[in-house]
Amino acid sequence: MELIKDDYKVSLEVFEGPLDLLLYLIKKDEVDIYDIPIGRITDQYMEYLRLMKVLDLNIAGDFIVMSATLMLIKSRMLLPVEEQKADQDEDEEDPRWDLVRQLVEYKKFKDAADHLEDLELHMENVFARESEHVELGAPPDVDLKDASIFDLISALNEALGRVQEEDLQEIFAEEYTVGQKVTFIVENLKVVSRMCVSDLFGGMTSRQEIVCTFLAVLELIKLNKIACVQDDPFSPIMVEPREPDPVPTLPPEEEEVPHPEFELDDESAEVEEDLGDDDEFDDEDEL
Amino acid sequence: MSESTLEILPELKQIVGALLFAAREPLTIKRMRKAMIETGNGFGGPYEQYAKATDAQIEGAIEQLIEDLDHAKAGLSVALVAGAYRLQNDAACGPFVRALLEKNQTMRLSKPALETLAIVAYRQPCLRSEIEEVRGVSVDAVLRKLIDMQLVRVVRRSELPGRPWLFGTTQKFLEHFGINDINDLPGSQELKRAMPVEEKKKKETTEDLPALKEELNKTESEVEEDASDKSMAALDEEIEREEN
Amino acid sequence: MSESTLEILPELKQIVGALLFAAREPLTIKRMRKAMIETGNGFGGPYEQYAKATDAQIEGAIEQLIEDLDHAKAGLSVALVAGAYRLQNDAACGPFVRALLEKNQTMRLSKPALETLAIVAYRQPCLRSEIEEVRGVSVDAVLRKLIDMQLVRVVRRSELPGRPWLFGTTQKFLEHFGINDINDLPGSQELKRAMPVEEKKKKETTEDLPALKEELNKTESEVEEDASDKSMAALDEEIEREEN
Repeated sequence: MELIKDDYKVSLEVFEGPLDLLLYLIKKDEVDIYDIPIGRITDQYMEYLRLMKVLDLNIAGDFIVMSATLMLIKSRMLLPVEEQKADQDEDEEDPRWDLVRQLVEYKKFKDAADHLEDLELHMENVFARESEHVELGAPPDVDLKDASIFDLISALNEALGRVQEEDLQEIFAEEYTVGQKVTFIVENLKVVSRMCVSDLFGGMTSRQEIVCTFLAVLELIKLNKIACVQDDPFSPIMVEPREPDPVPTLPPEEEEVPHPEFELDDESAEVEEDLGDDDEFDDEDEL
Repeated sequence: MSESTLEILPELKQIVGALLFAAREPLTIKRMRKAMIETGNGFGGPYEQYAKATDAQIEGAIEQLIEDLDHAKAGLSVALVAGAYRLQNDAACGPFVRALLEKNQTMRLSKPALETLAIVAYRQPCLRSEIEEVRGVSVDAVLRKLIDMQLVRVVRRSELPGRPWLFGTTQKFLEHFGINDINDLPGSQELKRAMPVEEKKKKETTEDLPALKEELNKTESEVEEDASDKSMAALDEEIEREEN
Repeated sequence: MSESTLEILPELKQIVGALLFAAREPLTIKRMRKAMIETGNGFGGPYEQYAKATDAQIEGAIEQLIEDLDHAKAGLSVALVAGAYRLQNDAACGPFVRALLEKNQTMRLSKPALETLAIVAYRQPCLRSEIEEVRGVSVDAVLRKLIDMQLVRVVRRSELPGRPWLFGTTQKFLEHFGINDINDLPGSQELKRAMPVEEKKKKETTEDLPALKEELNKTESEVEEDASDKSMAALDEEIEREEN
């Protein structure tokens, strides 16, 4: 898939990491975090990794490290019980234990982060005196608000699954571009205000077309033009247009300048007078 | 001073409300008390009673104000944020206020940023490597962004080999999330580290008990110092310290 | 929009209180109604009722708010000033507020304020337009605030067309930042303007007049186009008229 231009490479750093992916898979399959079916989860993990490579996402090294860890645990689990024991200390636990501990710990902080998010949402509606509520001046990250990157990749996987057999299509290269699909999505969203991600792929028979469409979705999210919304975990992902940013980069302090031009001159005229008088007053005060 | 225009002596609750309204920033009880002492001493006469208001009385007045504002459904409430009180609008009215101020889109933090913040908040002071251990990814970029946003700050260098930086949350972090104290975060006992990171890391290598003892002694003496007297200068000092 | 976080629908009185609190200037009933219409239409569902609030209903809510605030003795009241409503502290609490604010000179300047100050400090005497050129945003409000804080002052009028004001820093600026002399600021030689602003601008204006005219025409036509939504625009217009 070297057809994809560099401009459309999306860095995964700003998305979730390998632990998120594992938690996602565990939640999706409704398996017990303390008794992870390591073989199945490893296979699924590798499948996602493969898809990310297809998409040419800049996969952080951490994803690769985790896949190595999973492989190691998997191979240890495959050893006969006696050999496991011989291999390790007498009281050494399940080879999955370190990973489970890490996942449980991570999950706690993920929940804590959710709590912070709730607080942030709440504070968005709270203004202190002079309406100076604490605002963050920085532009938003590439942020998938309600659906995770893995939900999106799942949708892609399903769409690709449907055309698995038609790899022949890829011979005709350069048929589709990400730019084209960006336009396609934007135009579509002008007609319908909300559409299902899987419908976006509807009728597509080429893997390249699907991948381009998918990258177009990521690009539009990055540009803050659309949002991916999921009403329930694992329910279909809906694509919605976002309201246009009013004044994107202005620092909060200057968002409202109610009276342009002349006002200041009027005021400063007064100020000047005041200042003139002030000096005298100050002198008097000191006397 | 023109006492003549002030026939009615206000009650503490009123004064607290007026002070919170007029202040440009959250107010500590001490700051309010200081304003009362100054006014009481400056005006004299019946005003002297205000100079004698205690912290407990002021706190009581604030509590009463919170209750009465809630009862009056005036769209306003008093919140304790980062150790100080502030008047703010009811969250339920937020959408209307945003419409008035034309603040339609507010910046929100991304999930990775929130996770990183959560770890810093619970584990502070903490090392970058610790955050990365928990999150399983490199947090370099996110951490830098959070520092730019003034939500995270460098606390100091640690004593560990290579003297890596220790990170903590800022006053702005508390204000942004409307939190009074880090310990108010849910599950903070569970998520906190049992031992300061430096000792933990050191122990992992050398089992350094004497240093821990020393650290503990230092903390104790700091606490003792805090029990200060009540002169105006001391009050000023306390206010200054609190606000830094 | 995150309806989920706002379970409770506020009553008109609450909304009015929150709006008056958050506004930076007195509010007319029409301004409040506009915020309600926008929120009602934007959120839809149960919020639509707010879009239908009449002037009379809003006025009734204000009256109720005035009464309830008075009853609650919260130190706050609503006053009708030059045709618009404003939340203010009870006059009886004034002395306390003054004591608070006077001693409250430990100001924390915002980033935009600091940037503006820096430009004024290095380039003084300088024009507002110059600061805006450097910062790339309108500095009207910030500059006004700095003048209020007595960190920036008007030096004199320039000789340029329209005789715009020239700004400089004050004695208090030096005191606040602990600076002995403006020339002690780091890099001041480098950042200072090579040519006095008046000469520089004169040169520019004579060259740029046709372009400026074109710019002005463009702005006008943009404003006209903006009169799209009828009812809302009419309301806006009324608000503007009322507030002038």
